[in-house]
Amino acid sequence: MTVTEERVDGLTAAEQAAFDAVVADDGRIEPRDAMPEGYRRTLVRQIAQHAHSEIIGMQPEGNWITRAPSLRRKAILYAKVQDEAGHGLYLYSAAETLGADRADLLDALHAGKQKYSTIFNYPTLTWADTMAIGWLVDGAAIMNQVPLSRCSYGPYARAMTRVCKEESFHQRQGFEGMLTLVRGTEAQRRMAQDALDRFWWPSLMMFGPPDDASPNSAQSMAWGIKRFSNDELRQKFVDVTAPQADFLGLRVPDPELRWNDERGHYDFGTPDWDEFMRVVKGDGPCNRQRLEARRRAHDEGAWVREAAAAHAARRSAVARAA
Amino acid sequence: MTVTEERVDGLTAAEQAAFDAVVADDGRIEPRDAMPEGYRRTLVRQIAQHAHSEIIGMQPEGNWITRAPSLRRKAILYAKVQDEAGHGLYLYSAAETLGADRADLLDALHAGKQKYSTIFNYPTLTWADTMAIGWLVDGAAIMNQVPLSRCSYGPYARAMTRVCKEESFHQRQGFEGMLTLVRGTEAQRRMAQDALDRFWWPSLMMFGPPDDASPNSAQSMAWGIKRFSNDELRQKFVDVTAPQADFLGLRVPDPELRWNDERGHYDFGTPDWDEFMRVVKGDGPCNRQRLEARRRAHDEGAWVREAAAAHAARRSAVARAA
Amino acid sequence: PQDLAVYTLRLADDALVLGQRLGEWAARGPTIEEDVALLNIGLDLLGQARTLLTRVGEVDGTGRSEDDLAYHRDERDFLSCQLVEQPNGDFGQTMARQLLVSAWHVPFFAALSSSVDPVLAAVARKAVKESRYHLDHAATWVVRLGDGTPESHDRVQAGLEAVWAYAAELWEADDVVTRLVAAGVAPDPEPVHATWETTVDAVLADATLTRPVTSWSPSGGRRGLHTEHLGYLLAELQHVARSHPGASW
Amino acid sequence: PQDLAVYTLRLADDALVLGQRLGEWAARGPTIEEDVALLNIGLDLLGQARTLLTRVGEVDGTGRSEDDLAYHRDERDFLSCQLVEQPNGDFGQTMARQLLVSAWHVPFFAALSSSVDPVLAAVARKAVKESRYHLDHAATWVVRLGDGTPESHDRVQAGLEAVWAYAAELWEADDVVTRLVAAGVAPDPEPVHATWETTVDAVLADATLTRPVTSWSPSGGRRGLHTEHLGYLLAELQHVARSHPGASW
Repeated sequence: MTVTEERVDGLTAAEQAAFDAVVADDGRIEPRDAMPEGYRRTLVRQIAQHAHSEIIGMQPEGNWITRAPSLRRKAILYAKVQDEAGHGLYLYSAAETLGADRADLLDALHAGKQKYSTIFNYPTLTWADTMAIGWLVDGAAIMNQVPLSRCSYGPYARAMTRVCKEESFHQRQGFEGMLTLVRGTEAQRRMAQDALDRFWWPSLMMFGPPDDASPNSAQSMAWGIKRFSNDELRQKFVDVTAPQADFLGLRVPDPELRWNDERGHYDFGTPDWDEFMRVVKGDGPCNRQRLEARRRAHDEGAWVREAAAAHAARRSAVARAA
Repeated sequence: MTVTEERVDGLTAAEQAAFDAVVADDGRIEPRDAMPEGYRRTLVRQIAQHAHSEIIGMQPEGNWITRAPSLRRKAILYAKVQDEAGHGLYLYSAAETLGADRADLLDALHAGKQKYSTIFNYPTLTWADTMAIGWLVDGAAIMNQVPLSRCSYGPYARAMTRVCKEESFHQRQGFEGMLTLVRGTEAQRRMAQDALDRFWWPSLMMFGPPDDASPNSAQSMAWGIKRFSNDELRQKFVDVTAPQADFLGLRVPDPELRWNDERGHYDFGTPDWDEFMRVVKGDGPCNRQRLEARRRAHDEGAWVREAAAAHAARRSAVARAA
Repeated sequence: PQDLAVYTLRLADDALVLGQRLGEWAARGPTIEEDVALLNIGLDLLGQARTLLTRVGEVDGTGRSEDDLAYHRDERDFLSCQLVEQPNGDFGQTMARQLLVSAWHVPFFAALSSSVDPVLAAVARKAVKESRYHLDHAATWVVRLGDGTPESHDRVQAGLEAVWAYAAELWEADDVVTRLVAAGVAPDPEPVHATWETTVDAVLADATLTRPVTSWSPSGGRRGLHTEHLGYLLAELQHVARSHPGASW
Repeated sequence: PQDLAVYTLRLADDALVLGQRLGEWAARGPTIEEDVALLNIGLDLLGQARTLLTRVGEVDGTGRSEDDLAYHRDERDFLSCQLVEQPNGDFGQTMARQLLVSAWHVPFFAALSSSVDPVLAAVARKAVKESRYHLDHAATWVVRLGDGTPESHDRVQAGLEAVWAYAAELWEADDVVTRLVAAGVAPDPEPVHATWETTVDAVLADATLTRPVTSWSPSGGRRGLHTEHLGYLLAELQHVARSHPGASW
């Protein structure tokens, strides 16, 4: 006979203590371990959002697959977009270890109930935009994700290790693509500058709102999910990226950007947080287009998924009967 | 009380005599005049086929509307394709004066039961093809149609007068477009020669099979529908067009083509009548594509036509009730 | 003159891009009459584009021809509003888009007819007549479809929702517009906008359609920021011309 | 060497054009797994195209690069078969087209592996492995769809009908092929064709699909005569590259 013990956030006191000890010890929580309900919910939300970002993120770059101006770049782009789909798959799997279901998560995405990174709501208008995305967006993603490969939830941490390895490859390819542009014709150089002008601020916004407007961060840090605050990561990104822009001979579109010897960091301006909130709420330049394209792919694929299910059911019935 | 008189081909002897007199006198049969059933059927078939050719003929040229290489040429092409739709409309109207119904004729086209000119089953692969079509195909059409503007059936004759006026405008534009190409870059000149190479023989086929394989021609001539035989028109076309090709500095792809002083005509080779029959039977390069595109436009427009009908019915009910 | 060049280019690009979209309908209309009508409207717009582009090359001092401007500018240099580059969708969406544009064009060109710039005024006097026909045509169809069958009602409502938010760019007034209004070159967008509202509301009411509500007002076309659709349109428009540099056609 | 250049270019263009078509599926697949798979197959084909195009520029003595050949030839100079340029249609049609191509590629590349031309032989040895995966993938889907739901059965049957006739060009043998077969460079198309028939028939039987019957055998791709679809594909493929003559990327 089981004695009903008092549970807080789904955990007995002993389970909570075990969980806390693993987190304090920088260990890994695994799927079968007991974990607080809030921890599980936070992780599912975060991993799903991350997976959705990979899936939606295929669109702005996929937009240039048929138009890439050299076969080498085209091959790199195919591989990159393919990797993004692959990342989406690992991440949905990681979320499934927490009891979520991929189909439900996709439904939530399609219904606008779960988000994806705001950066993908900006259009790719020229070839240089795809290179700038590699350089800046993958750069920012790595900055966010390298710490996540040490996060307390094992499957997520391991997925991040693999994702980061591929993304740092993409980041280098993007930077190299920018370098080719700035060393190219005047039109190519202008294209590169224009891409930086448009993607710089949205990239800074990828780290989320400022710390004082990010209420859930403290809990995530306590749980060992988050390792650095949004503003810390943003600073790190600027510190790494500003010299790269210099190297490219491109001007970062921030008049306040300058090295601060005292702080040992770059000072920089404030992103337009009103714009950020508009994009989060669904009113960015491409929110409608991205969701609509995603929904259309899903809806137009319904008959294919149904056929696969019907076929599998029929064949397994035949196998059973045999 | 009416005495039932013996009728041949739907006509009383008196009616037949009146009809014959008009035809013999080079007069015009009008819709309310009595006419032999065979005459009516032949005309409906011919006019419908002609109308279908205009409608299907929009496709090979429409294929270059979005890609025309100068705005002037683009405007000319819009106007030309628009004219073709307009010609289709006059011609369906002319057929309707004979008791046919446009919707039925379109159904017959879509079902593959009525034909259109074989020439439109060849693809337009380069810009020069649209110019060659203007020059050669409109040229051949005029050759066919000028005599039809003197044909015995009034509405058809009048439609032809108008159509021919516009087509001779198109023919001049096509020729002028070819001239611009041959006077242009080497690539343009090659494009022009290639277009002539591909459209020459199909243009000769537009006049139909050789006279000895054209069994219905004699009756059409007797009825004053047809004025010249297929071979006569083909000869005329070659006589007019070969010197134009010379003027353009292009080579007609017929080794047998040469001026015959004795005949006062060009001698020329025999078109590939097997190819002609394949295209007539539906196995030309674009037959499937053209019919499929036509059916798709019709099917995708069904909801629009239904809406227009429902709206008209509702508004006229309101008007009656008022 | 730089303001005038920019302003004229915006109008030219609106006409060029929308004319191109209508050209995509060639031989695809729901009736043969519509095959005629869609190309006819497209041709009017193409004609406006040609006159205006030629004027741009004169005003901005570069001497560029209509073809230089149409075929040899890149996406970021196109100043058309985002509304005109939106895909055709079905016939209902095309007519909804046309309604929003033509309901603007009619009062806009009427007002532009008294521009102090003689070329813009002349273009406008011709264009206002053409636009009246375009508006009449689009309004007739939107009403027929809206007040047609349940299917057509839903389709044209969906088409309207798809393009609605983009209309706001039509009456956007940046510094260029403000200066040209002050100089008597450009009409004040506000009264034109008011007429647009009245026209569109009346058509929607007659069509039994619901006026869309949106928090979103996309913008950027006037500064060369477009939706991802424009790039594909330009690839098709420009490919042959760019493949033969220096050639005449 | 001219024969070899033409033959290699045909293979290169097949891979380039089909790879481009598969790229159009990016982010549009019915599942995320298929987003991966379609790009993966596209990437294999693109890789084949790159090696083969580079080889063409060496063999024909022009020294043209893979990009010169991909971006700076016009439609009439493309020697791909018409099958690969056919539009994607729905997923069923794309899989039907892929089945017809890959069922050819597997025995073809297997035979080409023993070509006396060392470069073709090397390409073929790599490609045969890739093609086995492509064939397995396409066959699996054609069977799933054919023997899935009534809707999927009808759709994939329709997709198959749409592309079927174009397959005949795969085993067409003109003088170039005949001479290269005699020289041991190219495989004899007939036994490859026989294997194709066996493979395809087996898949169709398993898929409960009907083998299409047609009197039509379109031809011309190997001489640069294409369907009207290729021009649009090339406009998209080449527009940026042609807009920046001489640029490196």
